[in-house]
Amino acid sequence: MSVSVQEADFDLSAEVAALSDADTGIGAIATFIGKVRGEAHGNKLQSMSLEHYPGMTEAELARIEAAAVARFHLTASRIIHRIGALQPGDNIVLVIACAPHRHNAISACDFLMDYLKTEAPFWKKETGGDGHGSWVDARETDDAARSRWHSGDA
Amino acid sequence: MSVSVQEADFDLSAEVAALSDADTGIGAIATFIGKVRGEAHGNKLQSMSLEHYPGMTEAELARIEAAAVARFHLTASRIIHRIGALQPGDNIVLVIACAPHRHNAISACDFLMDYLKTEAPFWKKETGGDGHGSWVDARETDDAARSRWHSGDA
Amino acid sequence: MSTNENAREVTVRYFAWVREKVGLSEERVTVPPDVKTIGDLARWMQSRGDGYASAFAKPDAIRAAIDHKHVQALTQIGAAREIGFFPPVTGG
Amino acid sequence: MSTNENAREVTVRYFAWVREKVGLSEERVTVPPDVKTIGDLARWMQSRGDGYASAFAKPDAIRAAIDHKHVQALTQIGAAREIGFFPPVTGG
Repeated sequence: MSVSVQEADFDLSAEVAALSDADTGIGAIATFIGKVRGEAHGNKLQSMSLEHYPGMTEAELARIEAAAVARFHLTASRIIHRIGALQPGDNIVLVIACAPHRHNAISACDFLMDYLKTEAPFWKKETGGDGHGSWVDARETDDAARSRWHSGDA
Repeated sequence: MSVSVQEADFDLSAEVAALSDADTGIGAIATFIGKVRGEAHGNKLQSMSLEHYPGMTEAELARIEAAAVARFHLTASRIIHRIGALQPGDNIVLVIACAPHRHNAISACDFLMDYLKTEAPFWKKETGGDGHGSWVDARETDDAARSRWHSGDA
Repeated sequence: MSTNENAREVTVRYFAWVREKVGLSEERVTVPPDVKTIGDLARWMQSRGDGYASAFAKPDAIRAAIDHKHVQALTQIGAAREIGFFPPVTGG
Repeated sequence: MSTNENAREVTVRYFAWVREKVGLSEERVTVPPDVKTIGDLARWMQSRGDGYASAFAKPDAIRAAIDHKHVQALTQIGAAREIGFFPPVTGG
């Protein structure tokens, strides 16, 4: 279990290997990567800036990860979230969940992303093709997605 | 969209990059890796051998992949399944699903694995610590998992 | 050897423990005219020798494909070019 | 300057558009004794100048944390060392 908040990109294969190479109890590894898309709400995106709440972010991510480990009996897990200036196509977030069997690993990825999207203190500001910057609005569908897991579980 | 049946291992980062680097419409990449565990049914595993039905396997995997692409509106996808002799810790299978948004990508991985486990013609033979080989029995829980998606959809 | 006009030659392939018990991975088989379905074929296989009898002892434990597509016991063999017999799959 | 025994000093931090409207990322604030809850504090913030009035115009649009934990409008400020105000989160 570990979480990182960083400007640097991550290497998917290296992160998976670090988590799983030494443990032959792991039969299933699910990963999720979120990337910056080239369009936002039908408008071309020039760049994105990610702000966070230092101190609180790490605490929230660790809390969310611990909830997933307990709920899905994970053997290992990892969350990396990037901050700072990002371009279309750049990676934003990586979650990895390792478990003996597949459904727990895949469900844990789903759960981690739903909680991360609604509880981890990150904020995106998008700069469009016209150079105009605007803060991204939170999506009600993200709250609805989290509530699938029953409120208060993480 | 592509499927491979191969003896060689795969590189997760390279496969993800090949699928997603050129398309900034992709906001979400979900991957699943299945690995050989060091124990099977409480007994130490020495090695595993994977047999398949050449010709049918590729056709089934392509059919399952096409069903996932259509159902979850995937932007890109990939299935790699290894055959031959494998050791504990070795990769067996990789699925990747790319989509604009996360729930489609994650659900597609789940769907692909459930159908692959129940419809792709692969068979595992395990050799235990005592050198005795035995064919793995199909699991009823895999059929039950597939039926979540409603039979006959893929 | 006279050939009944309704007899058909097909390639039959065996996998995993079916292959091991039969002792062959592939053969050309002349299917008798009264063998109409995959279930008929599996039962007829039992009569072809000890290995076949053992492999096809429980037809319900065996799955089949015609020309690379999964089929059921009641599926007609029809104009099949290739029939595969195998245990329930265990990949992934 | 006399200090009421019930007045408390806390660090307040602002993020995203709350930070931009307030014009500060962090400050030490002396909380008046009648400001008991997070909701009270958000409303009191409106009185501290134009930037604050704009940032806190719709308290329901703002989320808060006490000592790095999410809290609700009715949560008591109590012995908080640090309070954060920010929009609903949009990471991932």
